[in-house]
Amino acid sequence: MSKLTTTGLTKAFSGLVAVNNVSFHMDEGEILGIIGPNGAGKTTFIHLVSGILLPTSGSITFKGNDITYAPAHVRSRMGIARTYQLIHPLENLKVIENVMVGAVFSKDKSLKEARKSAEAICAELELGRLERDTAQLSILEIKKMEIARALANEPEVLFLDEVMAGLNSDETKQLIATVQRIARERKLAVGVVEHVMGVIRELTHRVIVLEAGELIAEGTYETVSKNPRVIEAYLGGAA
Amino acid sequence: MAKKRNATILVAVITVAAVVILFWRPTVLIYGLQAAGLYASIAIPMGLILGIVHIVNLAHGEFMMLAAYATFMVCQAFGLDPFVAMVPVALVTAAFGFMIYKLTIRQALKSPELNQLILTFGISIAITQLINLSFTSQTRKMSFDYVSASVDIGELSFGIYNFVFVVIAILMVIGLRLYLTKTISGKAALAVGQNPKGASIVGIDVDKTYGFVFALASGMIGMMGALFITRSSIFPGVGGPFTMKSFCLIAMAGVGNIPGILGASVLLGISENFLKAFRGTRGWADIVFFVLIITVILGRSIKGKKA
Amino acid sequence: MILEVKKLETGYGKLQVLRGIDLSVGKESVGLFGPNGAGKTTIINAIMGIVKPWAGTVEFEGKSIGGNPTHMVARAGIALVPQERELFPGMSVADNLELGAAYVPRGKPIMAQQLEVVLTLFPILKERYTQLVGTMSGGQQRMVAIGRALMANPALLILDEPSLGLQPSIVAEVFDRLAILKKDIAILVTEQNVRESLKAIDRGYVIENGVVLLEDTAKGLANNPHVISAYLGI
Amino acid sequence: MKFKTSYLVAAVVAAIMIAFPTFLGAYPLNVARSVMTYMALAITWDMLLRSGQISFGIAGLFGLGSYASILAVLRGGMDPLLSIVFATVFSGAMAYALGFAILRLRAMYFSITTLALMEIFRIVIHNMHDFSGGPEGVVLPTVIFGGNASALYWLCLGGLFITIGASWFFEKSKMHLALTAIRNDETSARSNGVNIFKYLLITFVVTSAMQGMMGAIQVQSYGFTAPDTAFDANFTLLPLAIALLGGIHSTVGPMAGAVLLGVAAEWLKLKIPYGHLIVYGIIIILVILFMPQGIVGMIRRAGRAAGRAGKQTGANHE
Amino acid sequence: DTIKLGGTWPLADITGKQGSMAAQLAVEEINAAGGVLGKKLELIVIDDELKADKGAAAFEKLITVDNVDVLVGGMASGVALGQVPVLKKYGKVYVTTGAAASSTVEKAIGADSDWYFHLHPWDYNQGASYAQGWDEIQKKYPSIKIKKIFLAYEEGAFGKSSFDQTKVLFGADKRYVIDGAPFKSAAQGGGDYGAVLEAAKTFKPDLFLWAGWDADALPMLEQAKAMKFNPGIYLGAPPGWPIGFGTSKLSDNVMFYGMWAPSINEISPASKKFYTGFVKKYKEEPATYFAPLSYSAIYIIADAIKLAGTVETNALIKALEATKYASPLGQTITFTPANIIKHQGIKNQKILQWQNGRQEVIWPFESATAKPVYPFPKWK
Ligand SMILES: Nc1ncnc2c1ncn2[C@@H]1O[C@H](COP(=O)(O)OP(=O)(O)OP(=O)(O)O)[C@@H](O)[C@H]1O
Ligand SMILES: Nc1ncnc2c1ncn2[C@@H]1O[C@H](COP(=O)(O)OP(=O)(O)OP(=O)(O)O)[C@@H](O)[C@H]1O
Ligand SMILES: [Mg+2]
Ligand SMILES: [Mg+2]
Repeated sequence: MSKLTTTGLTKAFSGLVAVNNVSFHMDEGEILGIIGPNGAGKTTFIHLVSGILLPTSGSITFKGNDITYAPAHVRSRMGIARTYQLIHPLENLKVIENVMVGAVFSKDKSLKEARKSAEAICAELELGRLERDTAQLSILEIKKMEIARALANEPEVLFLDEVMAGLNSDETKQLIATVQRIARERKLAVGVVEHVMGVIRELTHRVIVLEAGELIAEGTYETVSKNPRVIEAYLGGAA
Repeated sequence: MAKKRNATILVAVITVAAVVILFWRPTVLIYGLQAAGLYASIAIPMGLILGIVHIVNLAHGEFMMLAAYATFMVCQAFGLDPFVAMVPVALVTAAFGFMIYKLTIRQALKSPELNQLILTFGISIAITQLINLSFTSQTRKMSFDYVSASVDIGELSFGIYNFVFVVIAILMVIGLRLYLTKTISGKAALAVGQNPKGASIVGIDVDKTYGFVFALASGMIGMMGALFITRSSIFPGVGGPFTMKSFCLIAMAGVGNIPGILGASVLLGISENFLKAFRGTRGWADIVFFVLIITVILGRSIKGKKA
Repeated sequence: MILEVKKLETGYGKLQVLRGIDLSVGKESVGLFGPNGAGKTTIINAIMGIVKPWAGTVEFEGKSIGGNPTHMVARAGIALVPQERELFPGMSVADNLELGAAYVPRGKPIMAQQLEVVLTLFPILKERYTQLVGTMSGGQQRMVAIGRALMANPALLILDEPSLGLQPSIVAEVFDRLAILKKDIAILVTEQNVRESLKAIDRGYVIENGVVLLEDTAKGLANNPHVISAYLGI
Repeated sequence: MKFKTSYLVAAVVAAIMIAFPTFLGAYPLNVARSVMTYMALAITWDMLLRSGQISFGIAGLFGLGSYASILAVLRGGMDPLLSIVFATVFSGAMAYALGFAILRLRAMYFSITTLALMEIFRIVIHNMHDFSGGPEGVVLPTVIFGGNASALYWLCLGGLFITIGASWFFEKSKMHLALTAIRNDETSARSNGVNIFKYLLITFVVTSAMQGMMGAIQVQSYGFTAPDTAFDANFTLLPLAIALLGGIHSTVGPMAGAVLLGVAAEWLKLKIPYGHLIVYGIIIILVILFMPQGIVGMIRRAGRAAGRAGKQTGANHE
Repeated sequence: DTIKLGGTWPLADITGKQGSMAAQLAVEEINAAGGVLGKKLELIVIDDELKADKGAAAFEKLITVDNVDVLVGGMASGVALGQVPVLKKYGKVYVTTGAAASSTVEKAIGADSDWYFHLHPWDYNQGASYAQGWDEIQKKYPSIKIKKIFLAYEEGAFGKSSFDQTKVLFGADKRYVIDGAPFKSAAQGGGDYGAVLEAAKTFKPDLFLWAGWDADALPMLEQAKAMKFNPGIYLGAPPGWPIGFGTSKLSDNVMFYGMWAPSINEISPASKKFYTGFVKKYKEEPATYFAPLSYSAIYIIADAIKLAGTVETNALIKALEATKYASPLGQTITFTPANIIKHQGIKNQKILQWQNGRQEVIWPFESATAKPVYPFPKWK
């Protein structure tokens, strides 16, 4: 059964339709790639399913419950977690506290328990020196911290919005392996937005393509990347 | 599209209301507009600083008070009219504002914004008390014949002098709008307001821009201080209430919305005077100011949520 | 040499990041590579005057600019596409682009011309000319940032991870454009997308832990085993 | 180990404070009451500030508490001590009701709205002549505890301890994570399960209740109030200045700030009868300029600097 | 060894500033004349900052730390209320120059506070005195006829209580028709008189009275002129006047309520002595009646100590009760019971008029310095 589905999901910003009638589903244990040109509506789509934005029309169902208009914090507690394309560190909290937030509020853990599980997750992601201020982190570490925070929510569905952007290939490879392992171990459904095709190829089981808000193609990376419309709108000669 | 239609409806409603009031209680409109002119022309310079330097200048009213005292001294010493004295006074106040910026605000720009708020609070205390010590709390007033300029229409006699402030407010709005949207230096000021680091990367001198905006706004409030003595008595605490009032008007209009300050002032001026015109509602005239502010702010936040 | 950096040391607060960097850029395109946190952005910040150098010198067109305020560096002819973009979110695309040139002596006279170049490179910006930049997508904002720097018609163009968040076809176009530009101006670019960027650069430095680990031509780097394993895997 | 010593220090300080009346005269106790009142207000203001919300309505809740307490005694014949509890609950309930409307506002819009609410309270009380005494105010037949200086001091100290306790609890519990997350990044907080409205409401209600409580304690200690006394703008502005001078986002900061400003104000007044307020203003300016992190921040930094060998520093532009 | 007097005033306000200065002047005069009981007087002044808690702390210090013998001073009713608990606790003799709000302060002081000597008239004293004054003036000058009274009052405690007192004292026997409207004083950030003057104009009063602050004086006149508002009598009741009010043409023939004016120098040697002494010492004019009032308070205390031969409370109270001081206010001060308290000093006020830039006393007739000009001339 699908964990998360949307039907006819649409979001308009005063005239501009950023997400247009998108119906999609995500299954347990699946890593789904979401690609498409700049401004296609990928980030907006994640905002909609995570409750940061409310849709103009259409509906969202999570594990059979209609969550179309549920507040973001409720969705987080139900099991939908995400990271942000533009990083969102909580700069007045230490790294460990950043990660604890997820556990404390989504899973109602006590501070002690939350610290323990946050430490475990950070170890899993190889994020060390947890008493640092976030200002001292490199981009890679911030991204890891944000993934850790999302994981501390103990979600069933996780969206990663361009977490690999800005990493070198070594780091990218590592992070791909980590995400794969985590998804497998926790039976997570993961939605990944990336512009680096190598990542999409390595990581995802299935890919959907958005263009100008509409879902224009769906399938494995191999089929999608040969789709002429995708090549024209998105990949160009770089495929 | 929808926005435009809303605006048209609003304008229509306001026009109808204005016409009704004009025939029924003309003084409400007259005194309402006059009050609005004064509110707006004092609030606009503060709005400029808040929009660009992001500082709530709690010494705003004190700058005006200082300028008013300067004008008083100049006018007494040289027998000048405030309308003449306002030019040098505006320049001096601009210089004073620039100096305050350089000596204090600038040093606190890297600190959290609250620090700047309390800094200006300290400045306002120091200025008020300095004037109090040197001039005492006794009020001063110069009187000019033109202030009582009057017009008779049928039975109705009313003062027209205070319309000066309406004219000034409109000029300020137009001038600032042209400056901020049509000139490069104005756009640069806006850019600095939104992202100082980004502004410096494209070659804008952030410090100079802040200083200039601060001086410009101080000059404007200096001019208002000069004209203020034609209308009101002055004493050390005279500026204080105007700081709060201006702050409220800016919040009502929304930060960065300078024409909105004029709109908010008109709304408040007329509603206040409307309530004051009736025996039963007189006591509530004061409350309307604050109720309106809350209503407008809440209304906007709900609308913002929906959009 | 257009840019000459010698023995540069700096950092944030008490944290030292750069420990003696030497690098130079002539009329060519130079790449800066290195893992996250190596100090690439910090080198750029020091050149731009965003952080003050603790030691060492920075010379631009023969004049020392080390420690100059950022706006003076920009006016002297260095344009930057910052990693965090640093746009004016509440202003239109048009105003953002215009401000890219307005305060730069090299850019101002040929503003119209440069605008044409930018809008041809990123047609979407022409479409969204009056949209507020803050409401644009991440990739669109990156285009505005690159466009704004091009508007300045700089003598030295610095790009800090320009491909970040751009769709593949546009990444290719940007690097094609850089390949053309480098004939006229100096370019310094940091990239994680090393494979793509090697096509557009002449030389490159690998920075690790605040020091220059190696320096070579594009071809040399492409064949260097360390570079291959660390940067060209994917 | 480190915890233990700080608890010990706190206990000793508390004991000394409780014992003050045994070795201080009526005048220092009177000044101490005023310092403690501002201290409590500054702490409660700071508690809400930890969520990023800047309230300009302290005087409003303080005044509301004052009037709730004095009118409960005068018109309802309530026991004075009980009336303080009543005023606390009343202010909290008022904040609860208002919170639903105004806690969706942010930044200066929230600040202005709290300021406007304060004015509305003031004007309503001003206009309800028969019930509230109008602009002239109302007087109690007697002061609580017969005006005994020590008892009044302990009453005020009790109020202060409650605010310190609440603030300390906020610092040590998950409220700290919630409020800091909300202050730093609401979007991120929301998608990590933080019910922003809930935590803001809790904080707003708790701090408002304590502000009302301090108003009630004050009014019972002086036996009268009037709109201009209860809603004095100083009850809004001074706590802000105190918290900033001491160091925000902490409990000890506002405490240090209150002692500094309170004692400085009293001392200056005696030294410079005419014009002491100028010096007062200048002190605020200088502290903000030269101790931007407040007293506590500066002490902390000095401690850290002493801990490490002096290393060369560069400009920090972030 | 000195006799210590402790006073609180709001020193940042002109009233408290000049009040404390005048008190200091009196102390120096008395000391120059040999002091009291062979000792010098010493005056310790603390700023009450117009705040109740500060005022209370100040008294606490004066009494317990400075060990003063007598308390003096005061201005605002709000501060006085804050000081009441401290005063009651120690029961020290207090000759106060402030507080007019009877509904709060007099009530709070209560009937058995023997040590409380209140010089300033209560609000009802003032009202009664004006009612009497206008009666007498109408009798003496039949051309002056008052039927309709309009009161423009500032919305604070001062204005509101003035309006209440006026309604009670003038409206009692239905001889007068009274109406009124509040306005926000310029002192509080107001200063728009359009609405209130419009209401007054519609009412067509014979006597227009405004109860506000000095900041309202000229702007209100200017606006009245602009609106061509012409009452028979234009009367003000501010506690002081703006600097140079008399030099404005608009001031001519404006009447007002007050306690003291420099013109009283002509009829009172005490006033003249006070006035010249003050100007000589401070190089400024006394601009508020709090100066002569505080000056009087010191003399009253000094005389009482001399009479009692001690500063012991009960003896001093006795001596103060016997006070008969020919004050610079143009009247002899004695203490008689008020509605609640036992020791009320001044009970009547004066009606004055600006004539050619001078403040002339019109009533009471025994201290009159000029005849009233009536009616208030029409605006041109
Ligand atoms: N608040 C807004 N107001 C108006 N338009 C908006 C707003 N937010 C997003 N948009 C527009 O909606 C479209 C989709 O944006 P979105 O951020 O979802 O794109 P994206 O697919 O994530 O792109 P990228 O790959 O560049 O991150 C863009 O054209 C953008 O300009
Ligand atoms: N504002 C700051 N305050 C403290 N430390 C900082 C700050 N900015 C960067 N650093 C630290 O400086 C080091 C170098 O950072 P820099 O941004 O220069 O690296 P980079 O090579 O550009 O890496 P990236 O690929 O992540 O952009 C990092 O360890 C980082 O933690
Ligand atoms: Mg995106
Ligand atoms: Mg970088």
